[in-house]
This record gives sequence, C-alpha cells and structure tokens, in this order.
Amino acid sequence: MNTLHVDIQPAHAGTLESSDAFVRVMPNDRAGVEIELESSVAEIYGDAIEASVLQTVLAMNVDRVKVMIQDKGALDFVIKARVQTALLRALGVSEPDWSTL
Amino acid sequence: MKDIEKYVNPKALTPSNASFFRYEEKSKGEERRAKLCLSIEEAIYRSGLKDGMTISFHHAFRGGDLLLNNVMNVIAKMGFKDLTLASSSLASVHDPLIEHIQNGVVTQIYTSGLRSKLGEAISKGLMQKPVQIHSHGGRVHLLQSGELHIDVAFLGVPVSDEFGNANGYSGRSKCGSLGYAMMDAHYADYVVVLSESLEAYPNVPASLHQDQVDAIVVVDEVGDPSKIGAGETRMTTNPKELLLASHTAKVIEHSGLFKEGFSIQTGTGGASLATTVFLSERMEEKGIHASFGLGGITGTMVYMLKRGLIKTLLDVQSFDEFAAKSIGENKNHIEISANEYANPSSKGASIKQLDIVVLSALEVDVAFNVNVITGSKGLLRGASGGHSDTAAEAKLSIIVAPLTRGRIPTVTQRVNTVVTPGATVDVLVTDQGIAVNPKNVELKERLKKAGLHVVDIHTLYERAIALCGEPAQIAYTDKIVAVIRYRDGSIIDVVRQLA
Amino acid sequence: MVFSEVPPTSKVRRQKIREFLQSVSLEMSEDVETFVVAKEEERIVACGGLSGKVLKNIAIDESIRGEGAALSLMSELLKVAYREGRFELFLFTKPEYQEVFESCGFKYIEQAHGEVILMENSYAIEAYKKRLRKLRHSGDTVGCIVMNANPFTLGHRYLVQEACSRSDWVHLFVVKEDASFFRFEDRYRMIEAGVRDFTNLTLHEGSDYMISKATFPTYFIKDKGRINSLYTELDLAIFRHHLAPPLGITHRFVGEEPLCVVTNEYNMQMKRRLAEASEYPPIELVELKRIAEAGEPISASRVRGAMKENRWDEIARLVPQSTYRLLAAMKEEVE
Amino acid sequence: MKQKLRRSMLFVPGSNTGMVCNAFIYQPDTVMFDLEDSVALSEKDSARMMVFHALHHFTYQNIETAVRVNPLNSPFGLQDLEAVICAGADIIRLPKTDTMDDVLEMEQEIAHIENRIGREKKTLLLAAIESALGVVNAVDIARCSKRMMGIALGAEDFVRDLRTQRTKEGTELSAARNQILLAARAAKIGAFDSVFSDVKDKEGFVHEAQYIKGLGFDGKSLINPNQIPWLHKVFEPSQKEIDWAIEVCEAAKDAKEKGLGVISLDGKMVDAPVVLRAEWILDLARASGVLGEEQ
Repeated sequence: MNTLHVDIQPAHAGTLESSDAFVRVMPNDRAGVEIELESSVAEIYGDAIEASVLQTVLAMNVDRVKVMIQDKGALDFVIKARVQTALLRALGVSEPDWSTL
Repeated sequence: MKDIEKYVNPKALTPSNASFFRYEEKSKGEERRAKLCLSIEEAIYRSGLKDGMTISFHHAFRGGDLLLNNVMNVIAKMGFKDLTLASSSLASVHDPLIEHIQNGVVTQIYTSGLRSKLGEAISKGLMQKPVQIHSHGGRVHLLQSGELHIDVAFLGVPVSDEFGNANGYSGRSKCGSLGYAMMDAHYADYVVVLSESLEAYPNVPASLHQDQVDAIVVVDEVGDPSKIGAGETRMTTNPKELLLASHTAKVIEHSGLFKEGFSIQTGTGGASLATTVFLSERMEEKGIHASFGLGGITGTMVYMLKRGLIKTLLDVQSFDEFAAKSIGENKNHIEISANEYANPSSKGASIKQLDIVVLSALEVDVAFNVNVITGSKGLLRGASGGHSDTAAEAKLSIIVAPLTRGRIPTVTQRVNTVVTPGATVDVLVTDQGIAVNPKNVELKERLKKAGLHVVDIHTLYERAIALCGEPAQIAYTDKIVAVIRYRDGSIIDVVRQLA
Repeated sequence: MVFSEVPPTSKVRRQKIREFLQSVSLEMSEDVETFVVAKEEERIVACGGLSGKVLKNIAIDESIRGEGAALSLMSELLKVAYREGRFELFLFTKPEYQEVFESCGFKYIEQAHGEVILMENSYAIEAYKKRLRKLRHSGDTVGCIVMNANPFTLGHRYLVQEACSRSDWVHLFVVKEDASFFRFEDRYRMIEAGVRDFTNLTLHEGSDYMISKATFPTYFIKDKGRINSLYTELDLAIFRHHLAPPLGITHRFVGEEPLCVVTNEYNMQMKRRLAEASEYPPIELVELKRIAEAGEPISASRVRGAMKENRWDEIARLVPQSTYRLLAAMKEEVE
Repeated sequence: MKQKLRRSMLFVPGSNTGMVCNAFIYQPDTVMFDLEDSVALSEKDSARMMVFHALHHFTYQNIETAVRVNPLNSPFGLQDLEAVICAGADIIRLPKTDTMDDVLEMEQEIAHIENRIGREKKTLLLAAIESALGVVNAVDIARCSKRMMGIALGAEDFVRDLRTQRTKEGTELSAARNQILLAARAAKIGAFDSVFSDVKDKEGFVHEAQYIKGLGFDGKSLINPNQIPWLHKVFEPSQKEIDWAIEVCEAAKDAKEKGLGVISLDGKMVDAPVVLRAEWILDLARASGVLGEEQ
C-alpha cells in the first residue's frame, strides 16, 4: 500500500449542513497536498483542521491533490470521514482496507 | 374678607420677594395640544439637542424596532455630531448605526447588548471610545449615580394621548411592558414620545406619564409586531433543547426550593420555554404554586398565570405578543420598571425576592464565570441583560447550555469575557452532565441523591475539549473596544479589538 | 425532507415544480436541465435547478425556512453540478440571501440596483483579473471591443480598424459562449486571421464574465424581444469594475445596431452605465456607423443569409478574404 | 446470566451527521446506526465511513452499539460488515431475515471477518423479521445461532408483505408480535418491537409502548430521541414491584450468605428465574432514576 496515487478523478463527499463538512478533492498540477479551508470555526480550529486533513490525505498516499473543505463546525472524526470518502471516490476504490483507515 | 382674616395673617398674603402674578393672554385649551410636534425634526429642534449630548432609546420592541434607525437618520440629516447613544439595548436591526458612527454622529455608546454587524464592526475597532456594556439593573444604577445623564430620550410607544400618557399593551405594535422606557422618562431632561396612534385624553392607566413627557410625535410605525416577539412561541421539538429543559426542570424540582410559593425567572429560547412547560407539569402533579414570575415574561408564563400555577407576573419586558397583550388584560400581570426589577441600589428590587433564575450562556468556565456577550471568535454578539443582576440576587441561579455547539465548546478554561462572576452562579446544566458550584455542598448532595448526573465542572471541560479539541487563542490587539460594567458600576472585564 | 432529482423529461413533475415556484412568486426557467426537489409528506418544500454553470430557481417554502433547509438543498444541488463536471458555478440571488449562499461557499462578485447579486463558487474572477493585469498596455486611449463575429465581416474589421487608429492599444474579446451559428473556435480563427495586420491589438478569448450565459443569461434569450435591464446592468458593472481596471480601458467601441432591438438597448445602457459618476474611472462609448455594401449595411446575419442561399459572390464582398477562405474550407468540410 | 437492559434502541441514519454526533447524549440503551433503508444509494459509502468513525469515537465506547447493515445480496452488505466489525460494533442487525439460512450466511461472514482481523469479542446478531415468511420461520431464526441476542419486528415492510397498512390499533401486527415474542422466549433471547413513526404523537406512542410491554417485549426501536424518555417512563417499575424485587434480592443474598441452596421468601420457595426477574426490575428502577445507585 505504499504506492503514491497521483491519478485521481474529481470527487466530493459530505454536505453543507451544520456539524458536517463538504469536501471536494481534485487533481492538482503541483506536487503535494494543497488544502483550501473555509470553516465556521476557522479562528479557533483552522490550523487543527488543516493538520488533520493533511495527515488523512498523506495516510492514504495521495499526491498532487487539491482538497477544498467547506466546514460547518464538524467534529474531527466527521471531517476525517468526509475526506476519506472523497478520496476513495476519487481513486475509484470501493473496497478499502478498513484496518488502515 | 373678614372670614379669611380670621384664619390667615394678611401680611403673609403680601408678596415680598416673589414675582407678581401675571395673567397671560391666551385662549383656554391651547396648551392641550402644545406638546404635539408635526415631525421628528420638530421634536428634536424643540428638545434643544446639541452636539456632544446624550440621547436614549428603549429596547422593548427588540428585533422589531423601527424607531431608533428612523430617529438616528433624522438626527444625522440635521447635522448633529459627537452624540452619546444610550439605548437600553441594541439588536441586529440596528446595524445601520455603523454609518452614523463612521460619520461621527455617534461617538460613544452605552448599551446592554451588541449584535450582528454592528457588534462585529465595533469588535474590529469601529469606535474610538469603548462601548460601555451594562446590565439592566446596572443601567438604572448608572442613571441614578449620574454617570449616565440623558439629555433627550426618544421613547417609541404604540399608543399615547396628546399629553403624553402612553402604554405598550394596546394599539398595533404592542411591546407590552415599558419597564425600561420608564427609567428614561424619569431621568431624561427632555422626553419625546413617538407614538403610532393618538388616543383621547386621558389614556390611562399609563406607563409613561404626562408629567414626564415634553413632546409627542405621531409616527407611521414604531415597530414590526411580527418581529417584536423573541420568535419562539411554540414548544420546541429540538431533542437537545428538550433534554436540557428536562434536566433543568429536575434540578429545580430537587433543589429544595420547589415548594408552595416559590418564585422563578426564565429567559427566552427553546430550552427555557420547555423548562417552564416541564415545570408546570410537575407543579400540577404536586399541587405547588408559584408566588411570582419575574423579568422578561413569555407566553408560557402567561399561560401558567391563567391556569393559576403562578399568582403574579412582574413584567419588566414582554418577550412575545401573548405577554404584551396579557399585561393589559390580566390584573395579576404587573408592569414594573427596571428600577423595581433589578437596580442594585434601588430601595427595593424584585430580584432580591427571587428564588430561582434560569439563565443561558455563550461560555462558562471552570470557575463558573459566565460570558453572554462575546462569541467563540471574540466578536461582540450578545447582551448582558439581567444576567448578572439575577444571578447575584436569586437564591438559586441555574445556567443552562449545551456542552458544545457544533464544534464550539461552551465550557472553557477561561471565558473570553466575564459578564457574570462565577461566585454568583450555583449550577450549570448541560446535556452531558450537571456541575454544581463547589460552594453549594448541600445542593450537590440533593441532586446526586435524586439520581441526577452530577459531575465536576472540570470533567465537563475535559469532555468538551475531547470532543472539539483545544481551541486556539483568539488574537487581540491592546485596544479596548468595550468595557463590561458590573451591576454596581465597577469594571468587571474588557473586550479588546480583534487582531 | 426527502430529496430527489427531476430530469427535463419528467413533464408531470416539472409542472409541480412550476406550481411550487409560482407559489413563492418565481417564474420557472425553461433552460434548467436538472431540478433538485425537497419534499415533506409528498409536498414540495424546496427546489433548485442547474442550467449550464448557473444554479437557478432556488426557492424554499416559508414553513421550513431557517431550519438549515437551504444548506441541505444546496448540498444536493452542488452534488448534481459536480457530478456533471461543472465545478465553477454561478448564481443570481437577492442581496438579502448573500450570507446564506456565502455559507455554501459562494462569493459575491457584483450587484445591480440593490436588487440582484451575482455570486460564484470558485472566485475565478480574481485569477482572471490577475491574468488581465499582465496584458496591460499603457496609453491615454485604451480601447476595448467585445465581439461575437458570427462570422467575422468587413463591418467587424472596420470597427477594429477604427478602434486601432484611434487608440494607443486595443483589447479585442471574442464572446466565448457557444450559442451562435459558428462555434467559438471558428469565430476566433476568423478574427485572428482577419486582424493579423494590426500591431496595437491584443486578441482575448472571452470569459464567463463577459456576455456569457453564466453572468448574462437573459442576453441569450432574445426572443423575448427585450433583455432584463437588471442583468444588463450587472454585466456592465462587471466590465467597468472588474475587467476594465486591470487593462486600463478608457474606451469601448461598438457598432451601431439600428436593427436589433436587444443589442441596441444594450448599447444604450452601455453608454449610460459606463460613463456615469462612480468611484471607478469612466469609460467612453464610441458607437460607429455600420459600413454598407450595395446600399445595405454589412452584418453577420446578412452573411449567414447569403450562405444559406449559396450566394458566394456576395459573401466575397461582405467579408475579408481571410474569412472567405475559412468559410469556403468549412463548407468543403461539411460537404 | 445477568440481562442487559434494552428498552430503547435508537435508530441513527448513517447519513445524518448531526444525529451521528449527538445520539449518545440521549442515552438510549442501544444506539442503532443505520446503513440500510434510511441511506440513499449514492451515500452508502459515505454513511458507512461515518459510522465506521463514530464506532471508534470515545463517545460511543460506553454505550451498546448496533448497526443495521445492507443485505448480503446487495452490493453494500459485505463492505458494511467489514467496516463495522473492524470498528467494533457490538451487534449486527440483520435486515429482512426470512429464513435460517439468511442468519447462517451472515454468521459465517462475520466469523470469517472476525478471524481475519483477530477480533476476540464475538459480534452479536439481531435478526429483523420483516415478512410473512420471516414470521413463519421465527422459531428457527431465533434458535439457529449462538450469536443471536434477539429478534425484532420490522413492521413497515411486514405490513406491505401482508398487503395491508399500519393502524393505530395495531391489529394487523398482532399475529407477528405474538409469534416473534414466543419464538424469542423459546430461544431465551430478546424480543423487540418496531418503530412508531409519528414522532409528534406522544399519546399514541405511549399507548403502543404500554401494549408491547404488556405482551412481554423487552423494548422497542425508536426513530426520534424525544421518544426515549417516554419509553423509559413506560418501563419504569412501580413502587410495589420495586419493593417486591428488593425483598426477593435480599432473600437471595441472605440465602447465599448462609450458604443455603434454597431461597425462601414468606415461607415459599423462590426459583432462580424469579431472582433474575427481581434483579432486572431493580436494574430498570435504577436506570429509570427511581432508585439510587447504591441501593
């Protein structure tokens, strides 16, 4: 599972409802993970959210990706679930290895 | 003459230093309509308003107030500058003030609350002088002490007569109690009543009296009746609010104060409303009646009055149309002034007779300090209201709040802004546990024994942080944008400008 | 609330949407491809549609307002748009709903008359302005032409020629929307070939921000005989406030439009809106008379008419050689 | 063996983030995450991921969790199972159970996954019976697996299968309720009633809850947290029951301390099942807040 995924399709997951997050992922021409975050709690949790998203993306070995998040005060595990779902969709993976998520 | 001389020393009738009586030639009855002005401009002109003076408004119309903006527009157009605005509170409808502040019309504000864009702009440094945030009782104290001196008061009412006898419970835009306006009428040098309609003299019983009023203007609208209410008049179906209400009702029931003749004050909002409903059920089951309900009065309180569960309502502000109407209809629904309600230096404020108060919070810290004025981002977005007044005086002050709002923790290490000191708070009810102030050993035991989920406030804090994460510190500059005045006038905290 | 999608083929369900929109005083846009509908107990309580890059007919019933219904609806609507591969989206709304849509990730671009605002979810306009800034040429007179050229005629060339002779530099934009007889690439090729000899000219591909279905939808529904003046104002405000400043445009050149009511109205509004007092520098509108051939003005529609009837001699007199060659080549391709 | 209280099983749609984040605060006896009927086809994967993370979250560690997975013959069933067993769900609710084979097939898959990931605690099974065929086979379904902790009636699908509708009186469900209850008791497992869908109708809900409690059901599935206190109130034991239970338990304790093999109360012998019943009543009383923890 150490291959770096660079070939992804645009995908999204989540909703704009309160306590949820709407996450979009799309291929990026630059290497690395670019995160664009808009959050209703940006002032107090913005950095924490970005760090958590970055960690989640890196753990899934995805590179050259742009992650756009519209956060409505979602708890950390919710954001993680949304990012993972979006990335699995982007990679076309329907049977992930649950022990790694 | 002879007869009179028997009783009166004729020398005393001789005027010595007094001015001589002179009969002024005018037709009788002319003065009857002399207070009526044709326009707001005329009233302002007559009031002798000058740059640098203090003007005031009351907030009984809440979010439906149309008057403040209208009067301010006229004042701005007339070219006045450097005024101090002392409204008993400000709502989101008052965002247009931003422009008047930018243009130097208003340079200082006294208020209980600040919200919306105005609160945000002030938090970001809109004003040079910091806003003075006072409690409802504290405002009267400031008026009484003379720190706050109102030159001209503009008091909107639905109904007045041509002599200035006005009330808030009849007419179109009913606001109910004029408890805050009464203070302005009492303390202001010049009092302008702006009324939606003119009744025949005498319009009694009156809340604002003819001997307090200088000028009257009839205006098209003073308020939007549909927005005067706090909004929530139906029983909530929100499970979290119902859960909080159910916990709160249980705390009251087992507090030791829940007995015949107890007294209570609650606020607005879903949880507060539901608390009174649950409490009513317990009162009916146990055959307990309350002696009085105090403060801002809601429709559910009126309902309790009508069912005989509460004997008297003491109403300083009517929170919805039912309460606004009831004050004119039920003889046990009594209008009281802010002085009678909560002024700490009043000869008699009802809160000193109060058993239980149920209050809300934006934040509560582990020392039970409560913030009801700044939000999680450090913006001014709330109101001090009667919070610190009632917490200080009621036998049992209960703060009700969800442990978290979305990802925003309500229980914190240290509140952004202290409005009500922790020493005056008795118990905090959350959806994930009830924390009793450690000083209330007996209460804690009572609640525990009743099977309620009592926890240490630090446990609540840790749980909130486990859910949300440790929040980053909000960055402020050194500049003070608001001063939080405690009810006795002292400074309890300050709010700084956002960086 | 239960959400469902309604395709254009579902006549019965479309009718129900139409009725719901009427109940909230909105007219259904006929060009909406997919509607998202929210129902509660079989009754429509909210809907929104996708039309190209534009979200339209977004409406929510009074009974469920303020319960986060807007956010749920927009979530569903965005899912449909993204699934269709449309990532850069626009919407028009009343100013009082700006905050609602901001919380859905949309950003304010421009407003007209305090009645309608245009928002987009990508904020690509900032990137676009940055790109324009790099193409700036200094000069006292910097002209601009926005041209559809369907196809590029001698009339168009005259307009360009006049603009170039009167200006230090000219920016020529080609309307990008594919709503004309000739495809965008073909129109662009014709213009490119026809203006090659001008040395003080930059040819630009148009964008969503300049006479496009995204930001100026009513321009493309000309059969109504008139264009909504609000949307015209919006289009012109975007031009004056966002596109002209980075390029330093001082003049806009247009051909007179005595025949087409819609375009004529557009020109008249342009004259007023671009020059009226504002914090932005005024832009002068230069209206040039149409040149004629055989006593009749040269217009693109005349060329298209001649093509239909295979009058190639006439076409040769109406268009530059470059256009003629391209038209001929295209004809051959078709045959 | 001491019986766990399972009065209330709160349904939480896996696609409803707000509910997933908040359900625990209402303290139902069991939280039942749903991946099946309440989740749209296009959100099956996102709901699964959400429930996977919720099951790991600290807020759900001290509360029993069940997950209603999609049927194994759907494209989602197996993935649902993988995810939630990995995440440590206590119970799998098996939807639309018609035959014993449905259970055995599910049991096999569960065992397979548990073996593979090395999960030691056995995942339990709760079979939802939602068809006439399922009701007829209820006895077999209830008895065929050691993992089976209970069977539940799924009324909505069931009435459709019977070609009728649900009514307030519930006569259309009486055969199914009785059969399911008998099958559950015969197998010594739990019996759970269906949801009551009009969330505003407290009176109707309480009426139905009293009825199924009277029949002998252990509890009920719920669709709204507001129904939890209503239901718990119905299951609250009376003071008379509590007094009786305390006496029985004291007698049992007494007998144990004296090393007696036989428990007697008021001169009558008390069986072990009676003691269990008494203990259960005291548990209920504590859970209902009518009996202090230490008592």
